[in-house]
Amino acid sequence: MTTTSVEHEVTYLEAISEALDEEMARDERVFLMGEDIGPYGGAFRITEGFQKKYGEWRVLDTPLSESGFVGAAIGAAMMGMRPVVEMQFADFISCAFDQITEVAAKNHYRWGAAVPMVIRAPFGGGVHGGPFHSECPEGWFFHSPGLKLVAPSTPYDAKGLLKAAIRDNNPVIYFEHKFLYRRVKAILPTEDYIVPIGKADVKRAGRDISVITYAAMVHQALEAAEQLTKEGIELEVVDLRTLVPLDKETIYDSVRKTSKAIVLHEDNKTGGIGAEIAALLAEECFDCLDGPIHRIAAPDTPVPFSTPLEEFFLPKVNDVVAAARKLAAY
Amino acid sequence: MTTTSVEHEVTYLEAISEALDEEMARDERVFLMGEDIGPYGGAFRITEGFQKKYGEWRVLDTPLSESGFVGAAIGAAMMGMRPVVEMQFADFISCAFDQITEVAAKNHYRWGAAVPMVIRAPFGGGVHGGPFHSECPEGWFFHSPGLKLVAPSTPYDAKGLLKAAIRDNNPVIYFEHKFLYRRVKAILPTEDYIVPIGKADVKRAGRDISVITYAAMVHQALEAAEQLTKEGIELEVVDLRTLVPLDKETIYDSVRKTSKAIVLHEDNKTGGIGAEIAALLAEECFDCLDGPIHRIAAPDTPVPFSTPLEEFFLPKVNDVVAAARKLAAY
Amino acid sequence: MDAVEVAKDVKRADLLQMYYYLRLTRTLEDRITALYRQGRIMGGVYTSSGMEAISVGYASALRPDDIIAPFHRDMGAFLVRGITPGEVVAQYLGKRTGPTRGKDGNVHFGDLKRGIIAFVSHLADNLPVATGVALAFTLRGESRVVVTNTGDGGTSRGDFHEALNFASVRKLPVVFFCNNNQYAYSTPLSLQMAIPNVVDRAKAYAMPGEIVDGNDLAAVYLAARRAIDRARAGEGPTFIECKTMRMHGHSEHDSAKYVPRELFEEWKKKDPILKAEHMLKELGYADETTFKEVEERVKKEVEAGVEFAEQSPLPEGTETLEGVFAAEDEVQS
Amino acid sequence: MDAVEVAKDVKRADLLQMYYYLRLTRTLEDRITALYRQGRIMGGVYTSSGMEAISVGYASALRPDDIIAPFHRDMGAFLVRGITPGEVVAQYLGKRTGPTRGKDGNVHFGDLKRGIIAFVSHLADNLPVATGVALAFTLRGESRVVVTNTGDGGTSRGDFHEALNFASVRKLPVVFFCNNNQYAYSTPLSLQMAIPNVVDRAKAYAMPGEIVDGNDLAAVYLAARRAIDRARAGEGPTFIECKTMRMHGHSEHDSAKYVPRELFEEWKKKDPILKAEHMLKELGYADETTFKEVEERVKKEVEAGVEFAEQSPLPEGTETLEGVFAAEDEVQS
Ligand SMILES: Cc1ncc(C[n+]2csc(CCOP(=O)(O)OP(=O)(O)O)c2C)c(N)n1
Ligand SMILES: Cc1ncc(C[n+]2csc(CCOP(=O)(O)OP(=O)(O)O)c2C)c(N)n1
Ligand SMILES: [Mg+2]
Ligand SMILES: [Mg+2]
Repeated sequence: MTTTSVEHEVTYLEAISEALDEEMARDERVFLMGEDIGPYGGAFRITEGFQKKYGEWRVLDTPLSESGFVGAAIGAAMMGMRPVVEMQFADFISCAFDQITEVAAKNHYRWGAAVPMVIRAPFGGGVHGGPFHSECPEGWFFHSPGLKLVAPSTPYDAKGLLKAAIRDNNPVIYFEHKFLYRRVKAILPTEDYIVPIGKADVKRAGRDISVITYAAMVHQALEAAEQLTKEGIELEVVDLRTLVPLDKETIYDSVRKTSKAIVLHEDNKTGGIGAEIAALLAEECFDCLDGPIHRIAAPDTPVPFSTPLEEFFLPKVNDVVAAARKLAAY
Repeated sequence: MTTTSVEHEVTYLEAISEALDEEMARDERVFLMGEDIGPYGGAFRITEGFQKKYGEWRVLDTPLSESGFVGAAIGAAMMGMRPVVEMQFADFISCAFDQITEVAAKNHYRWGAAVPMVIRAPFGGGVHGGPFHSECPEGWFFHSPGLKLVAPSTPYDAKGLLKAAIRDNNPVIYFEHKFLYRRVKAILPTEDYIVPIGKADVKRAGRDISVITYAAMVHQALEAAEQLTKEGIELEVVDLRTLVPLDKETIYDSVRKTSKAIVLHEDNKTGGIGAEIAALLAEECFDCLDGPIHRIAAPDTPVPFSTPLEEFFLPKVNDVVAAARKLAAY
Repeated sequence: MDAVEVAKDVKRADLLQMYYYLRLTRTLEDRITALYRQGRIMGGVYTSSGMEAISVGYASALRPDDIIAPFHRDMGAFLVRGITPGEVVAQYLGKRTGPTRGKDGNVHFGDLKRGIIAFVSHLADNLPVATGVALAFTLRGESRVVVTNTGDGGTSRGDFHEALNFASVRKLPVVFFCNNNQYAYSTPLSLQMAIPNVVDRAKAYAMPGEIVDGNDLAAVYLAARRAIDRARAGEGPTFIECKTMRMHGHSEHDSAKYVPRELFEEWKKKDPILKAEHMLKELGYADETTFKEVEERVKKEVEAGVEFAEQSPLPEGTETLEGVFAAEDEVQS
Repeated sequence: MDAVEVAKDVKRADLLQMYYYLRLTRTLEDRITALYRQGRIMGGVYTSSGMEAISVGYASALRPDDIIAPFHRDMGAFLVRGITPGEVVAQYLGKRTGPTRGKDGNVHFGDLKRGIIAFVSHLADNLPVATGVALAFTLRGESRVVVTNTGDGGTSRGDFHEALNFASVRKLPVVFFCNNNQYAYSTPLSLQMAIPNVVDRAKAYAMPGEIVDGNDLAAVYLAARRAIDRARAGEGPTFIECKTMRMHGHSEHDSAKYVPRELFEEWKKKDPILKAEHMLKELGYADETTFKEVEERVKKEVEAGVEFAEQSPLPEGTETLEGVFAAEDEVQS
C-alpha cells in the first residue's frame, strides 16, 4: 500500500488501491466488504495490507454470498456508512442482481433514503478468463434507473472516479477493467483530487471522426488514432468515464464537430451502451451526421475461452481503423 | 380451462391458458412450476383447474424461491423435459437473474447442452402495481446472449408464441402483459397453430411513418394511427412480437418504405430495446431516413404507484400522435 | 406457563399501550379493507388481521433509536414507531402526504427518522439489509439493535440464508422474527419446507431460536425483549418463530378457499385481541370500559386519518421524474 | 470403525478400480499444474490434490445412467464417468477436441452422453440445477439419481438453500456432497459459517446428513452408496460432508500463506492415496508392485493425453459465433 506524499508512477491497479486507502483514512464511515479482501488482500491484491492498517471490521471478509453482502452494504449505507463492496469478479454480480436493482437502485426514489455505496466490479476480457471471468455486465445496470456507473480507462481517472464514487450519495457501480490493472501506468498528482461523476473526457482531439468509448477500449481507439493520423484521418477519442449519468453534451459537441461517429465497446453489441449512444445521436444530432453511425462491439455471444476465439471476440484496433477509413470515405 | 374444439372468442389471458393446456396435452414432457399455480391456479388464474387435470407433479407448486425453481427447470430441461416456469410477477425475475443469465443463457454455447424451457413473466404497468408489480424487465435479457424473448400483443399471438416457445429448443422468456390480460379479446382458429419466433408482424400498414413497438404499446400505436388517419397521416405499426432474435428485415422493410421511424415501448428509455432499434436504423437505414428517429418510452425512473404519476410515466397515445405530427412535418 | 402468568413480567402501562396499538392496527386495517371494497384504493391490500400482536409486540420492545425492517404484515410496528393512521391511508391512496409521496403503494414505505426501513416486495430482500444495519451499529460501537420480520414463505429464499449466515458469523445485533401463519399466499407450510417448525432453519446458523405464540402479545413482547437484550449485549442474533394464522386471504382479492374452514374456526378463538383482553382483565389492568374507550379512541384516530388522507393532494405527474438520485447535499439521517 | 474394516464392505475389484482413478486424477492434475508452470495453460488451474477420494468415491457409486453435477475439485468424477485425460488437457489448452471445443476453460465442461452436467463458476448455481435433474427423474418415474458437490464456501450462497429446501420438500433423488476443505479461497470456515460442521446446514431441511472422512476412499464410496440407495428408493435427498483439506493454494497462483503450515503437515499424513494403499495392503488386495503398475499405467495415459491435446487443433476464430442457440432439430440426449 502506498501513500501519496510524493509524485510517483502508479498502475491502474495501484491507483484503485490508493483511492481506497486515502478515502478510508479520510472518512471513518468508509469500510470494505467482500470475499478474501482481508489477510489475502483480494483476488487481485488491491487491498493488500489494508486489514493490518484498518482492522478486521473495516476490511471485512464475508461469507461467499454476494446477495447477502450487497444487501448488508445497502443497510449499512442507509445508516450513514460508506461501504465499498468488492465483487471478486464482475461476473458474480449476477448473484447480487436483485439487491442492486430492486433494493439499492429504487430506494431513494421510493422513500427518499439515500444509499451511498460503491460496488467494485473487476470486469472485461483479454485475460483468458472464459465465459465466467471476463464479462462486461455494465449493459444490464445501464438500464436500471437509480444506479450510477463509472468505468475508468487510466490510473488518473481510476483514482479520481473511485474517490468521487465513494463520496457520492448514491449507489455507484465502479467497473474496473482487469486488462488494464497492470498494463497502464501514470504519474498522479500528489494532492487529493476527484474526477467528477458525469463528465466525459476527450482523450484525444481530432476533426474527422468521433470515437465514443470507455474503459479498455479507449486504448484501442487511441492506438487506431495513432495509426490513422498517418493517413490524414484524425480521430477524436471521447472517453465516457461515466456511463450513468451520461455526459451527452460532450458526446454531442464532439459529433457536431466531426459529423461522424463510431461507438466502440467491449460489451456485447445488441442492447449495449453503444446502442443508446447511437440512438441519442440519431435523435439529437440527426442533422449534423454525415454518415451512418458505426458501432463496434463484441458479438452477441458469451466470452469464449480459447485464445483464437477470444481474439475474434474482442473488438480490435483494426476494427476501428477499418471502420474509420470507411466512414472517412463516406 | 377451455378446449379449442370450436371457434370461440378468448381473452389474451385465456389464450395463454389454452396454449399451456394444449401443449401439456400434446407433449408429456411439458410441465409447469411456480408459486401458487396448483390448487390456486396462479395469481392471475391462468392455470386454474390444471392441477386437477394434470396432477400435482406436472403443475408443481414450488417453495418461494425463484432462483431455485428456475435452476430446477434448467436441470429438468437438460434431461429432456420442457418446463414452463411462472414468475408470479415479472418483477421477481431479478431473484432468478443469475440462473437465467449465467446458467440457462450460456449453457448451449459453452458445452452444447440445450435448455428448452420457458419462463412466463407477467409484466408491465397500468395496473396500479407500483415499483415492484409493474416492471418491464425485458431490457436486461435483451442484452443477454442465449435467451429468446417474446412479447405478444394479441390473443392470437399470445397463444401461438407460447406454443412456439414451448416447442423451442432454447430458453425463452415469455413476456405477457398484465394490462392486456382481460382487455383484449379475439376469435382464435380451432386448429393447432404456432406463431413463429423471430417474425414481426405489421399490425397496420401505412405509408408515412413506421411505429416499431411491442406488447401493450401496440394498442397505443394502433389508436394513434386511427386518430392520425383523419389528418391524412398513415402510420405503419410494426409489432415486433419477438424481441430476440429480432426480425430486422421487417423493421428495415417498413422504414425503407416510410423513411420515418418512431420506436415505442413501455420500458425505461435509456438502454431499452428502442435504443437498439434506433441504432440499427442509424447504421443500416441511414440513407433511407428522412427525419430523426424518434423514441417514445417511459422515463428513467422506477414505475411510480400513484395514478397521476403512473399516467405521466406510461407512454400515451398522445405522445405517439404528437411525435408523428412532428415527424410528418419534418 | 400460562399466558396471564407470562404477562406479569410486563409493566401494566406497557401492556395497555400495546393493547391500544393492537386495536389501532386492527381498526386501521379494517378501515383500509373497507375503502378497498369501495374501490377507493389502488393496488393490493395485505393486512395483518389476526397477527397484529407480533409486530406490535416486537416494535414495543425496542428503544427509540433502534431500527425495524418490517415486512408486509407489520402494520402494528409502523404505528408503534409513530407513523400516523393519516400517513398510512394517504400512502394507500397514493397521496403526496404519504411517506413515499405516491411513489410506492400500501405498506411499501419507511422513514429513517422514525427508524423504519421500507419493505421491498421481493420477499426476504430486507433480511440482508437488516444485517447491514446491524453491521453499521457494530462498526460504530453503538448499542443499537435492528429487528426484521419475514413470513414462513420468505424463509425459503436464498437471501434469508445469506442474511442469517452472515449475522451469525459476525454476531450482529439483529433479531429475525418469522411470522409463521402457515401459508404463503396459497402454499401451505408442508410444500414450503420439510421441517415441522420454521425455527429449525436457525440450526443451520448455530443461531438461538425460539417458538412463541404469535397471538399472545405479552409472550411476543417478552421474547423480543430477550432477543433484543442479547443482541444489545453483543451476543448475536436470535430467530423467533411466531405461530399464528392469516385470518383472511393473501390479499383482499383472495377468498382463501384453499384454507380449511376449521382452521379459521380454530384460530378465531385465538384472536390476539381477545387474548389480550382476557389477559388484561385477569390481571386486573383493564375492563370492558377501558376496551370501549380504546375502541372509541382508535376509531376517532382512524377516521381523522382517513379524512386527512382524503383531503390530501395527489402528486403532480411531473413529480414522477423527481428523486431517482439523492442530491449531493442531501443529509442522511 | 477402522478404515480397513470399513473397506471390507466394498468389492476388491471396485477398490482397485477406484485406486486406479485416484492415481489417474492425481497424476493428471499434477501434469496440468506442470504445464501451467511452463506457461502452456491459459486461465486458472484448480486441482483436487489431497481431495481426490471424494469425487472418485461418489462417482464410482453411481450407475451409468445416473447423473453428476460436479464442482471445481471433482476431476476424479469426470474421469470415472469416462472423460479421457486427452479431453481434459485439450480443454485446458483451449483445443477444439476439448469437450467445450474451446468455448470454456479448465473444469467447466460437461457431457450429457456421459451423464455430466457442466460446472458453472458461480458457486452453488448447479445445486438447483441438480434438483431439476432429479425432478425430471421423478416426473418420468425413472429410478435414476443425481449427485452434486459443493465446497464449504459454496454452502453460504442462497442457491444452496433454495436447492436443498426444494429437494427435501419434494423428496427428490439427489445427493448433496460437500467437500469441506476448511477454506474457501483464503476464507477459513470460521468466517464462513458459525456452525462447527457443515452438515448442520442439513437440519434446516430435515435432511439426513452424514460426516465422512473425505480422504478415506472406501468410506466416501460407502456413504455415497447408502445415500444413492436411499435416493433411488424414493426416500429423498442426503447431505454428506466430507472432511478434507485443500493441499495447495486456491489455484496455482495462490501460495496459501494464510494456511498454517502445521495444518498442511497434519493433512499430508492423511493423504488419500497413502490411505488407500495402506488399506489395500492390509486387506491383501494389492502390494507395491500393483501400485507401481498403476503408476506406470496412469503416467502413460496422461502422457498420451497431453500428446493428443497438444496435437489437437485450436478452434478457428469464427467459431466464436457458433452455438449460442440450439438448432431446432437438435436432438437432446
Ligand atoms: C421473491 C418474491 N416472490 C414472490 C412474491 C409474491 N408474493 C407476495 S407475498 C407471497 C407469499 C408470502 O408468504 P409468507 O412469506 O409466508 O408471508 P405471508 O404473506 O404469509 O405473511 C408471495 C408469493 C414476492 N413478493 N417476492
Ligand atoms: C458466486 C461466486 N462468488 C465468488 C466466486 C469466486 N470463487 C471461486 S472459488 C471460491 C472459493 C470456493 O470455496 P469452496 O466453496 O469452499 O470450494 P473450494 O475451492 O474450497 O473447494 C471463490 C470465492 C465464485 N466462483 N462464485
Ligand atoms: Mg405465511
Ligand atoms: Mg472450501
